[in-house]
Amino acid sequence: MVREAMLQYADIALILVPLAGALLSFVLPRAVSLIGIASAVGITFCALGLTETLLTNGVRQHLVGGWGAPLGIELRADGLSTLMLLMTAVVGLGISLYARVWFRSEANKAIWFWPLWLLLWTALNALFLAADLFNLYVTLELLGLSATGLTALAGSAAALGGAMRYLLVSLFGSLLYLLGIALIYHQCGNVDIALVAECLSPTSPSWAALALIVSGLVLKTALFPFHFWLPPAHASAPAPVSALLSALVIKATFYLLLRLWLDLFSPLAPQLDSLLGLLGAAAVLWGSLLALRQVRLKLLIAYSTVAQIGYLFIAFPLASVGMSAWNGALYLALSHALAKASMFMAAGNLMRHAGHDRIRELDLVAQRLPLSVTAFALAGMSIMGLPPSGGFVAKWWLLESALQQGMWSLAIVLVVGGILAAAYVFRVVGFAFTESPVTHEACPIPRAMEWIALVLALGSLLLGVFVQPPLEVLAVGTPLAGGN
Amino acid sequence: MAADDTRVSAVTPWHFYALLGVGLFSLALYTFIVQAHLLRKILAFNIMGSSVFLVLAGLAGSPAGEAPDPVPHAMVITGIVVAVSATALALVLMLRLRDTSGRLTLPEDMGG
Amino acid sequence: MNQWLPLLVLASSLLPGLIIFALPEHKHRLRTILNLTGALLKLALVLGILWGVFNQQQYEVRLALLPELDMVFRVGPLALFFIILSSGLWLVTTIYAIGYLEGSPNRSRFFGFFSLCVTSTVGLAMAGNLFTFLLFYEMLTLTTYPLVVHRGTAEARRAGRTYLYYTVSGGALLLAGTVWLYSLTGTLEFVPQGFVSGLDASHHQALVVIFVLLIGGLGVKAALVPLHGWLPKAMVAPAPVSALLHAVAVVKAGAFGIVRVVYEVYGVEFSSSLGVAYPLAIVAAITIIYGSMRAMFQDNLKRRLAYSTVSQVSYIALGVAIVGPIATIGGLVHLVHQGVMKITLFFCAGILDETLGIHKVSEMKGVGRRMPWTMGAFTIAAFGMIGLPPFAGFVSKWYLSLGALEAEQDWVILLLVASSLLNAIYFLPILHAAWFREADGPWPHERELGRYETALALLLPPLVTAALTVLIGLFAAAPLTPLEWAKLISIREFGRP
Amino acid sequence: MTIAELFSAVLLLAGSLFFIAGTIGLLRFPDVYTRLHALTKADNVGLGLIVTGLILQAPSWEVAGKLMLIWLLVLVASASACHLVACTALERGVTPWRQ
Amino acid sequence: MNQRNYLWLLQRTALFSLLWWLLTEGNASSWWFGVPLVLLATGVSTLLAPPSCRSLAGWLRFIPFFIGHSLKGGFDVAWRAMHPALPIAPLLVEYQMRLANEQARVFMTNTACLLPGTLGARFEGASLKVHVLDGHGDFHSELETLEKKVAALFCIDLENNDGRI
Amino acid sequence: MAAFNLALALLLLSTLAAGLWRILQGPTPADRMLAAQLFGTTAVACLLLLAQSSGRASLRDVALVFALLAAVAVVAFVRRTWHPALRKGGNRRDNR
Amino acid sequence: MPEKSNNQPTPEVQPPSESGLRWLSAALLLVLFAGLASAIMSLPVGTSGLSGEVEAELANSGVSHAVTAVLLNFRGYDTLLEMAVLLVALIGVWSLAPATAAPLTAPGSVLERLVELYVPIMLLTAGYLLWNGAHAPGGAFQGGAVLAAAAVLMFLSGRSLPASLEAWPFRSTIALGLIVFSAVAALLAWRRGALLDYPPAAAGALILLIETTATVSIGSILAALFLGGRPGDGR
Ligand code: NA
Ligand code: NA
Repeated sequence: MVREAMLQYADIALILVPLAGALLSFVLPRAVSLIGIASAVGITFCALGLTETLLTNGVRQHLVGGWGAPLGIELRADGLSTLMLLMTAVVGLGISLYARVWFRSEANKAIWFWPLWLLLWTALNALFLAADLFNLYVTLELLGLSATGLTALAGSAAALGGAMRYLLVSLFGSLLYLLGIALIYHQCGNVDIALVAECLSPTSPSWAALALIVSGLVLKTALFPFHFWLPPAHASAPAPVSALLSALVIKATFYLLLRLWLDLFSPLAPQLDSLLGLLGAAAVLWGSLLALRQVRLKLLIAYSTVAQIGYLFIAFPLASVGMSAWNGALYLALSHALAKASMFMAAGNLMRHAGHDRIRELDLVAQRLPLSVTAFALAGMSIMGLPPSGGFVAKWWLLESALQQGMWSLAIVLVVGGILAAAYVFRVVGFAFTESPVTHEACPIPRAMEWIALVLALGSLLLGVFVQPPLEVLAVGTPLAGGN
Repeated sequence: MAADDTRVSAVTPWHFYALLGVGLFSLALYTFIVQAHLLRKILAFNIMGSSVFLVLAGLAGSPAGEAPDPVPHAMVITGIVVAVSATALALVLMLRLRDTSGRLTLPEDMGG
Repeated sequence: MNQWLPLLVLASSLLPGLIIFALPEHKHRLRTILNLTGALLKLALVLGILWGVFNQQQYEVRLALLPELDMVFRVGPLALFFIILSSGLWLVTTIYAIGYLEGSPNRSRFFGFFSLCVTSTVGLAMAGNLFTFLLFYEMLTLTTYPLVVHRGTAEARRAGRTYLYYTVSGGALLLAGTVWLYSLTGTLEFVPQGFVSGLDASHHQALVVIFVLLIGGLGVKAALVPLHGWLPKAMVAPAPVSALLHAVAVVKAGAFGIVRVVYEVYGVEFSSSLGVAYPLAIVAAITIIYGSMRAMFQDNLKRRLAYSTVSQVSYIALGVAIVGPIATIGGLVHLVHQGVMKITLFFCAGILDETLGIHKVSEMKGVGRRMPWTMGAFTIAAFGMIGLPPFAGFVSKWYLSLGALEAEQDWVILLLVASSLLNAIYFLPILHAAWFREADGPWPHERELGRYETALALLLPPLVTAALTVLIGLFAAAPLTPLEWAKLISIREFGRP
Repeated sequence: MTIAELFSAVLLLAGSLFFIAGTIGLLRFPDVYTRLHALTKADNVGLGLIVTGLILQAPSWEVAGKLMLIWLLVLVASASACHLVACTALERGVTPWRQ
Repeated sequence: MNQRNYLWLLQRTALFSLLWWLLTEGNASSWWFGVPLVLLATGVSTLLAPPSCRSLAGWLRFIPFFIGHSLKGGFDVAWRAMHPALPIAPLLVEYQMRLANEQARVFMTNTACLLPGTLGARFEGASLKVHVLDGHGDFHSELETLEKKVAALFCIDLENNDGRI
Repeated sequence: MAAFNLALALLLLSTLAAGLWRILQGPTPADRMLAAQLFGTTAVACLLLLAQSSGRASLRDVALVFALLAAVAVVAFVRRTWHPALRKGGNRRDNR
Repeated sequence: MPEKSNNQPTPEVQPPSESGLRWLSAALLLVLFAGLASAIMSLPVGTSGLSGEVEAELANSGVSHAVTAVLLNFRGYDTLLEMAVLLVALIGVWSLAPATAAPLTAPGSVLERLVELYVPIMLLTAGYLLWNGAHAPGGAFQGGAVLAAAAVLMFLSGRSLPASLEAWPFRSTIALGLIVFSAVAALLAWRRGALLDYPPAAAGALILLIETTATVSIGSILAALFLGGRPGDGR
């Protein structure tokens, strides 16, 4: 009975459960972490339930208010959405468990973290389910504001500056998006993605809308050269927040870009994919090089995110043949979510332990926090694209598409990016093996924080072993068939 | 809704509002980019928001005296609430930034 | 059972490795038991498979990984050839390492990675397609790095960084080549005589580039000049790690990969007609001479041995690149012979270091009298390296020469003679100093290690491998020796003896 | 045009003139106190006249009442605001302009 | 609560009802929503401002006075603003109010802002600082007239009053 | 009549330009606040005129809200922005 | 908080960016404007958007004003999320800083009398705007804004929330609108299968319930935002 209800309402429950959790945790600050964990577990079950219904009954559609497009708003859960929801649920659960321990010593921050995080989760789920352009705008804003609040939570000047920059960029990106929607509405008379897809034509309003929306989302996704805002924000936030920003928030805007690209824009501007690919390639190289230059661990990880975002965009020009490029990009998104969350958690552990995150002074941490270093290294495998890991599988597919189409330069970027990633990951791991004496007071780290990081890292490796299940989910009602 | 050929491209007063909107948008965007002071950036964001609303609602005027399309108006109201929320958060963030760093501008880039 | 055995072979070192990671540092006894049980079990399983393969059994496991691309383990003669070497030498090295690291810190970490390293090697040996090979090849890189930097000194970390730059780049080349190949052929399954020869001639140019990518990727680990730079630096690692790098796992994995690519991806005949085999032979030849020349001028003993490895491993590539069944036998058999001999040398170098603090050739005067057993083993292995009969190295060089004649590549004879001369030039002075010179003074850093000239756990392994060097040379023609296996493989590849 | 409309137009015009006068005062007067005089008095009379003018055009009594209500509210607000600004200016030491 | 207070409450309720009626422009169907609101507004108002005396007759007499004087004030200031010579002679003067009631004082201060030439700038207790636009004018008698009118509104007898609240 | 109302509304709007000049000139924040107040009152008048001319009764409600919010704005100004107690140092900027 | 910046020496502002950058952005924005303008000029005229659809279903929406019908019924889900946006902003603000200290001086009689007069009227007006929303422009946000203005006026006159209300009663009031909205949405999903699928007969009442609670919450959120920080500490 409960099970059936859950299967039937899994999609809307994915929005209502985190929302209810947020409201409860706001009203009852004393029970925040309990409410938060309960919500996270609930969301995870809902996501699993949705996956099950998707696999048995196919694409799910929910007409909010019973109206249906174009008058009403529709929610739609196909394989792509469900996969993103599932990823968010799993990584979100990990982040929640981690945050519960992390904020145990900072109760005054926990009471803000939980409602903000649950509202951010609401925004993520709502975004992945939305099939309506304007509704997507609202979810984008909810996402941006809650992410800003979370970023600023650390309270340091760096965090506030990072949050401010992020807020301005995010708001500006949303405005570009909204202006694009305005043009689309006045051209098509509605904002339902499926209906708009039938209406857009190669005329200047459509192109303008495309340019506005794509640039707004590219800005929010921090694609090179619009990545400038990402490292300060992601590196200065508290560890659980860094984890969720890098692992999930970036993915949401990328998902949206991908969705709109596939459904609306790709026939409109077939040349644009080369530009996106070029920027992606530049992001891979530039992000990796800057990651190599960083003195602080969290900045290194943040720049690694910049580079990994680049891979996601390399898929655009590769996707004209078959599905493997999109599969690769999505697989990279999935494994990066797990790996990057784990890396930021490991970095958070090291930082708490040592009181700083200067890479050169991470002496002997391998002995003191072996699990965290292991988590970092294993997550690093996925980032480097070494087997067995989700990152490897993703890179395999991307490389396959690149070589099949003779896009040598992109293939070279993919290969070189992996080498650079190895260089920066091992810069950190290398210091873990030093044998310098203890020079500072070390703060003990709860074991749970290390284990959670490790489990997420292992998850990113398992993605490299169990490849079929995610692909099966992705294949349901897929928009990824691509042009041939 | 396929593009149907009966619709003609012509200039109406509603286009004028929209043009005003994009003009304002461009101007405010210039301020948003060029001005370092955060308050000005936030104000510029607000003007940009208003100009987007102008485009959205301005074009919703009906051609033949019927009631104007309510959907863009509803969207504008939603957009205003969002803009108000964002502005409030941005202002408080700005003041906190001033309290901690003594500056009303964004910090320099980190790490490159 | 046939499905499970290959997996059990993997598990026999994987599980002990994982458990050892979790063991607290002070549980030496449990760790030792796990290590030895794993090593013995693996050897027993491998011998079981050997028996099966000898009786025409098929061992194959297939696990779905990517769509249409499986992880495949198949134990045929070639795989078994390498597995026996690895698992046999692993047992010996484990015993040696237990003795060598007695009392030093971070042993759980060390033995954990040690076991994973062998797991990767065995997985790579059993790989039934290039994809699986690639997976384990990369894992090998990752699991060896912590061993190279194990000491944690600045020098060790530098060496580790160099090692990574080389091997990760090599892995990237291999990946690129593999993916490209896959996008052309749609399969990566290893089969005798290769699977690419059927491709349309328009792809031949791409195939040449892919060959370069693959050999480039493998050549890093195989230390082909100019990709050898990491190997001499990595000698800062503890002696058991050097043994692992030079004889059991890493370098051998590269050489083994070259064998796989030439024989079972391209097919040796097709490689030749494609025009890629000859350049490979040239590269191997250059490496042989270059490595030996550099070895001559090294005073640091381990570094001299490292350059010797650079030179000697390329005999394998040379044998593979010379088209003909006899040269193949020579190359393949050297895979085992070089391993047994080189591990002996590194064991001995480690003993000298541990017991007397000797690092340099110039400090070895008179050490023969101080440590006769150790230097005896060293001498046997060195003679083998030079290629003196009846030691193992002679068999390799003999078959290589015959193969060169058969393939009408007479220059190889000259090369082998020159190489042997050079080998003699850098080994004989060591032996002379050790046996026939008087020690200058006290040893640099002498330690008392047990009743014998050194600790028993250190002394036994080189004695065993030195004995093997003699035995597989003397009884090369007996059944189940490396030479006989090599012949079997060669027949499969060429369809004729 | 009816008498009521004519009368209304006169009132509206007069009200607008007061607005303009108030604005001129705001521009010409020398300090914040005198500008307050101009703004408060002229604009409120202006608004009062406009409201009265509009009442003459109003469709119903209720609307007329609502217009009056709005004017009253503005009146109260302006008067209070005028005092508050003047008071604050005094407290901040803004000295009144003298000839 | 005495009878006067009930009356006062009733007055206020009626006032807010009138307000609601005006707001909804006489929509009869709005009362189901309006009644609770009116009661709420009355309640809040009572909480904020306790009952006090108001004279209806005073109000009736005050309105024409106010309209006339504010028109005069408007003309006065408009004339001064438009005049090329800008005929103003501002002065800050002090006026001692005789009004005992604080509400009445506030009312007077506010009204002074709208009447000709005066601006209630600050008051402390009974002393009111007035900014006058033309120091030569007879602002003092103007203020006294105003004070009388205000006193009538708030049922205050200015003559028998010792200045205390 | 509607056209007349509309014209007056436009006339009133034009006076706002003068208010802009006062905002630019200052000199004290209070002067700028006065201009804002001018905007408020003028806007109420405009809205009432427009409500009449366009027949949109809802504009009167907007005027009502304007009347209410204008008061709040001034109070916020004197209590928060220009509050005497918050003054530090001299009043150079206030007096000119 | 803004008062501090008033007389303080203006915090250092970076020197204006190089003129090259300015010219570049100006040129780019000119291009942007030209592109957008041309797009707008070629937008088709005569599209009535969704007004036909709205018109057709207005009778079933529970309200007679089209914009309100869109906001609370047809696109009510947007409004639900929009209220979450408002709440997020408030939580963000509260997480950043304690509320600013109240003005130091007594408010003065004039202000107090103004408050006494205005606050009840604003309350009534807020209710009127809310009620009006069903058939004319107006509604929860407008009503909430007026309500917030009333609260702000109270704060400015030196009145603050009683300490007993600052904890969960205040938080509940803030969350009330969203709680009711999402509860109605969930309830309707459970009974009728879709979020916010109002039965036409009950739509008007449910929408009014949602709007009333939303007005209260929006009012308190906006008022709380004005304070610029969390109440209760830092005084
Ligand atoms: Na070599
Ligand atoms: Na060699």
